[in-house]
Amino acid sequence: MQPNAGRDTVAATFEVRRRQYLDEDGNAVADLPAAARDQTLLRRIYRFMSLSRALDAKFVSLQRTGRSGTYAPAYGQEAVPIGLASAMRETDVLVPSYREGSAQLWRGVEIADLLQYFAGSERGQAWSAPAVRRDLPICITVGNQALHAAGVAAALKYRGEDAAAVCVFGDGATSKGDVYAAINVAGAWALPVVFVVTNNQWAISTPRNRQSAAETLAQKGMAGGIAVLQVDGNDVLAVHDAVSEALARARAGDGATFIECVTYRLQDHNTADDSTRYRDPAEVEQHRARCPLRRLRAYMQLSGMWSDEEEQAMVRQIAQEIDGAVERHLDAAGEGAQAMFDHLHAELPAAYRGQRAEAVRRDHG
Amino acid sequence: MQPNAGRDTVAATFEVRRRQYLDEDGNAVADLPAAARDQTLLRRIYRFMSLSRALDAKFVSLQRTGRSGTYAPAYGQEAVPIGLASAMRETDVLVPSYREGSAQLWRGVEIADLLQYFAGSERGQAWSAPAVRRDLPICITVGNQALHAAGVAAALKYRGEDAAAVCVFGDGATSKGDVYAAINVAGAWALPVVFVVTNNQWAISTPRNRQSAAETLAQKGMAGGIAVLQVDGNDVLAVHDAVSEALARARAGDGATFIECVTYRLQDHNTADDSTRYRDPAEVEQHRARCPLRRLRAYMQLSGMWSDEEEQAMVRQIAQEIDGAVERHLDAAGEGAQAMFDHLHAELPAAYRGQRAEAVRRDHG
Amino acid sequence: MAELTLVQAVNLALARALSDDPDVVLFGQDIGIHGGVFRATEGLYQRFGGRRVIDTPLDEMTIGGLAVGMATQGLKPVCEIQFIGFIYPVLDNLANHAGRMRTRTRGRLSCPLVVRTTHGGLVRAPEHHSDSIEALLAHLPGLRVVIPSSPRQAYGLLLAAIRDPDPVVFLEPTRLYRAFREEVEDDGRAAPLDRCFVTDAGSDLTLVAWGAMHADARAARDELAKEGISAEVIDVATLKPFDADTLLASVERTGRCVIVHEAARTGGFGAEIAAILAERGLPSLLAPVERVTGYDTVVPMPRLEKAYFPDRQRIIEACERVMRYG
Amino acid sequence: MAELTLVQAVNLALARALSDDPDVVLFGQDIGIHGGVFRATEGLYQRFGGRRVIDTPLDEMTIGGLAVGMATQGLKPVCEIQFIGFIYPVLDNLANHAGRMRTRTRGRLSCPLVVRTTHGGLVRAPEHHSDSIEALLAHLPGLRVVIPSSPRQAYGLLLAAIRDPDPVVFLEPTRLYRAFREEVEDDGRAAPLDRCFVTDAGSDLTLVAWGAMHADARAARDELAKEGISAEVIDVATLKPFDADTLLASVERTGRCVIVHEAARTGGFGAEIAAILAERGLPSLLAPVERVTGYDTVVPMPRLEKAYFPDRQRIIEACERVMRYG
Ligand SMILES: Cc1ncc(C[n+]2csc(CCOP(=O)(O)OP(=O)(O)O)c2C)c(N)n1
Ligand SMILES: Cc1ncc(C[n+]2csc(CCOP(=O)(O)OP(=O)(O)O)c2C)c(N)n1
Ligand SMILES: [Mg+2]
Ligand SMILES: [Mg+2]
Repeated sequence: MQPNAGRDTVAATFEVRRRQYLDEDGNAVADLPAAARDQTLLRRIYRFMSLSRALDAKFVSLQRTGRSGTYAPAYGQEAVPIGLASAMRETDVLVPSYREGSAQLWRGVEIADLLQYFAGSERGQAWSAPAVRRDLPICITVGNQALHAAGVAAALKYRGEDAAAVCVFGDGATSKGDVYAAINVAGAWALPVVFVVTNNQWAISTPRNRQSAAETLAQKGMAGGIAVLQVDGNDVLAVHDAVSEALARARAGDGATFIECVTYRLQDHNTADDSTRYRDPAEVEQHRARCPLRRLRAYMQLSGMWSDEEEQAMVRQIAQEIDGAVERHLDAAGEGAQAMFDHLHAELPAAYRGQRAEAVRRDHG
Repeated sequence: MQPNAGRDTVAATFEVRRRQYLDEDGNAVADLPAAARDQTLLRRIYRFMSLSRALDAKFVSLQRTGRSGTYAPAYGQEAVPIGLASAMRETDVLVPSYREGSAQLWRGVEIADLLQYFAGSERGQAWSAPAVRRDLPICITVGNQALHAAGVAAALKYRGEDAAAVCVFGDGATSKGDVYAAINVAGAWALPVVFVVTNNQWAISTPRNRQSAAETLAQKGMAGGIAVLQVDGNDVLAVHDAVSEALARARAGDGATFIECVTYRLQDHNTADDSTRYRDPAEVEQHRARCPLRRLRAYMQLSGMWSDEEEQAMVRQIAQEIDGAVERHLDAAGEGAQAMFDHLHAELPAAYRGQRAEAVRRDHG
Repeated sequence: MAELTLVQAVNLALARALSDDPDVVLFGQDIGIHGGVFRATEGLYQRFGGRRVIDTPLDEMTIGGLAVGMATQGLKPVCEIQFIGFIYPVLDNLANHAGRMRTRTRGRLSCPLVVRTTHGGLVRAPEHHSDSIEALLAHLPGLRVVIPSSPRQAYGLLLAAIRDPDPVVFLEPTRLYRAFREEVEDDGRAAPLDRCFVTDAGSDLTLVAWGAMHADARAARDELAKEGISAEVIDVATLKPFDADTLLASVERTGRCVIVHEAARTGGFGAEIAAILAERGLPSLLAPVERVTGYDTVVPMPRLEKAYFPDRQRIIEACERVMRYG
Repeated sequence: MAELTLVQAVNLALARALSDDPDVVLFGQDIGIHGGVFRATEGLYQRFGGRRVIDTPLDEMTIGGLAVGMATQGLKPVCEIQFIGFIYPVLDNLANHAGRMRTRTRGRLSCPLVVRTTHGGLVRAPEHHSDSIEALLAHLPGLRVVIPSSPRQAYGLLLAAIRDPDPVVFLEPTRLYRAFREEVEDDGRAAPLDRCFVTDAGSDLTLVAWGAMHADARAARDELAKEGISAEVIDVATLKPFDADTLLASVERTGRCVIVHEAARTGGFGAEIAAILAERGLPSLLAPVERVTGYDTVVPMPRLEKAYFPDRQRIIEACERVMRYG
């Protein structure tokens, strides 16, 4: 409403702050956090961002050649999943969407698992590494995971664990009632959860501006009275730092945070999509310069943490790792039909035994 | 997050403004709007607020004596429904919850209709007066009406009508995903809709503070980038003025507004409720002094628009009106069993004719 | 041993579960200090505290989503949806997550949650408060759907539902909440899930019902007995997974079957039961199966609700038709 | 006349409806400039503009709620849910409002809306993209549930659904979107709702199917013919309200019935059809009814999906069993 000095008073004021450390060329634009000097950390971060990019290319090519299913690449937005994964502890719980395979790898999921999953098998989510044992699986239904994360956080809090949940979803997901509901209950119950929006500007063909008239997505957190922040989502230092800080607050009992990471989806939505139908290639070109890998590498090279030789070695290594995994695991034998029944319930109810027998008979028939 | 001058910049700022014209004793606390001098309007407003209160008492007593069903009184919050109804034009569309009977009466629903409805008959919503013909019926499912209102507004906009939708719901409803979704699409599509929250501090036994950590409910509108305002919900001048202004903006194509009216539920949630189980009677007592009828009457008497004699005459008149309606309509003959089938579809599909025949046979048997 | 109403038996089972298992957490709208609009959780907040008996914000989707998230971490959320008409926003989580989490992760995670809500009508309630959508729930893979017909069953089945390692929807017949009392021993003994109960033996026909309709079926049986018709009554109790063996064994003996439910006819769970008979009971059937059900209309508001729901008389007439057949 | 795929026929009907009736409005996710993930709305945004073909925010509840609100004001919203697995949040509005608005206001307001979404599996899609929950929808009062089995039916039935003065859920078999072509004339002629179609006459048994399974049923019929078994095939088309007369007349002639659907067995719509036979077709039945269905499990991800869904072979075996009976 129009402010009117004669009658209205101010009941409350708010602001959305924005965080960025590095510019596109890797130069500092603010005082750098300690993590910026942690060479071991940064090298690992850079390696996983590079792995993500290489694996994306592999999955797209496997899909094109009929050897894997629909796949949604994270090309151009690698700083978000790796920034947040690198900020988490083992004991924290990751609640992802479908574009955070690299975060899952960081935490202990294996390339083989992703290969299984995207080739169409649930087995790809039966992870056993300590950090991922209780992580939630990929969530295909956009936004549902936000309330799951609130529930996970409620469980962590209930048990008094020194841990928090990290939930990831896209700009499109912020339109979902689930996401708002999760923000709201996370505020009302002061839950240890960090919501991270990967604002890559597009939800399939729908641009960010058609999702919402909100000036920032970060401000959606205000609706539930939780802390909010906007971050340059192509600056992995900023993402890592913001999520670290939010996690520390969450673990300390200071409640939830909503972080908008502003990035850009440089490729098609997924392998079934053709984005030239709905967006201007010129727009995409503009964003290429903001590449998060390029930015981190530039910073590391400027600070003497990385060299062209190391780059070449790493690229070779990653290619080998991926190719090896593909060879070993992509064509792993499928499960038998009884697998449909194995985990329907803890124990198969008698009522379904006949159906299982039929399925198994047909399978071998 | 903690502001940090060394690194964060400000991406956006917001404020929630608050509007109030009269204090509890009817004295102006700000420059009064033109409506404050419109005697005809104020007398009508006061009459309908008084009618609301009398009718509440009647419905509660009818329920207690088994002559009517569950009823939710608006006692103490009359300024909200009458404030908003009086701001609407005939051509605007009201999308209520279940506590705005008085707003419906203002617009042309008859006491007889409410009697039918609360005695348990759908007939009570077959309104025909011009202003209410396309108003939405009572919405029992908390919050669903918010998206209906957005849809109504989309239809008004689609047809280029010079009209808007006004949607009412409670503080509890603001937790619903529907309400957020409605705010969001109202913003994204710049819909001509005014959302009015009757923040009466309680959702059955759940206090406002347990619904949300948001400092104000008004700020929920920010999540969708629409205009927001907080209003003293016991000051009918403020409600009327805020809704009038929001409607003018909506009709002019300037989009949606979210208005929080701060009031208090002085009685039980409904006739099935016993609020002494969960709230301190002392809290209730504190709020009695803020009575919206008392405040308006005081203002009108101070400005010479109302007298004790007029009050007495009005009270008598209202009692007669209500008693007459009760006598004439409460025991109106019920519908036959075929009524279940009459409006299931525009025309009863052949598949259900046998069922209708059975129901009718049993009805007469 | 105490004489309890059904809602008191629910309360007793909840208290027992909270005492027995520190992983059990209750939440829902107004279930805390208020004790729930039907008093199902009365006194539990006072006894077990706000950490374990929690009021939620007013959003059913929130309740469903929280339950899934909590359950994946090994808690046993038992949540209340105030009335069944408000359960639709929970279906997304029940269908897409609760029933699938174990399959999706090949057993790594599971969803041991219970969603409690009301069932059925004839309580003169406002719109949306009288629905019966057990058939929707029973079609969703990975869920159990349970509905008690008496205080004792409520106690035993609810304990079983809470202890079950997988998601259960537990439907409580509103009309029975205070309809009658039964001795219920707080012995912590769960009733068996996944089976139907023959509550009254008979030889001429099989009457199948659940929830509040079970009492109407028994009342009809008493009347029919006066006409010399001996009806066997089955209380379905667990609708999904459905115990076809008990049904088929009964109809093999009686040769006739009448199924009663409050829900709308088309696609009600009675259809599944009749279908099982058409598939596996055909040789036994001496007469057509009959379904006595709500109509395929909206459940009317109170003034017409009696015309909508099956009652003893409609059940008796169906039984008589079935007996007259052939 | 053009040879069209099913998705092209849907597109043609949408274009026709938009041309014919200024009250028709299309909305959904990515249906505008993109033309929908299946291209069902391809070119419509370009032809009819952003006022009539509208991208929504990414929230299915929003789509359902908007549709109800718009429909009460006399518009004819035709909205798309991108995949059926995302329809659950729409059920609240379908069950509690769309199907009830006319009854609730005694005819003052109505809800002439259409919800279009996909149906069924076998397209190697991710989780949630292969469900078939027509039975849930068909249990809700006040709704029509329609599913075409061919491009021509898609054109005619969709026009009928849009013109119908009440809410219709229109399920489009994903597997058929581009499976085959048929001549479809853009004559603006609606196909009749509320009836089943005998697509292939036969004398030995009745095969009932809908959506993509109709083609499998016909393929089974061709095989069975080689064995000398003459199967009559019924395409259900409108599941609700269900045309029992066509079914009963067929089974009266054939004496045997096999029902095929992709959805899980328990509480699938096949149960309703079998129940109708148990009630009203018993004297005709020479053999038990059989249902050939998806299992009561979660629909598996692509590597196992073939093991889940009925196929020609399973249909043939059921028919053979039914023919061998007695
Ligand atoms: C509830 C739901 N609705 C629709 C879809 C189909 N869909 C898959 S991804 C997607 C867009 C998501 O956009 P966004 O949230 O921005 O995430 P991004 O894909 O950009 O990472 C849509 C509509 C879905 N998976 N779930
Ligand atoms: C979706 C839904 N959930 C639960 C209920 C039960 N219920 C009826 S009124 C109410 C509280 C509503 O509180 P609020 O929105 O503050 O409105 P108020 O009653 O205070 O006017 C609840 C929980 C309902 N009617 N609809
Ligand atoms: Mg996106
Ligand atoms: Mg309230």
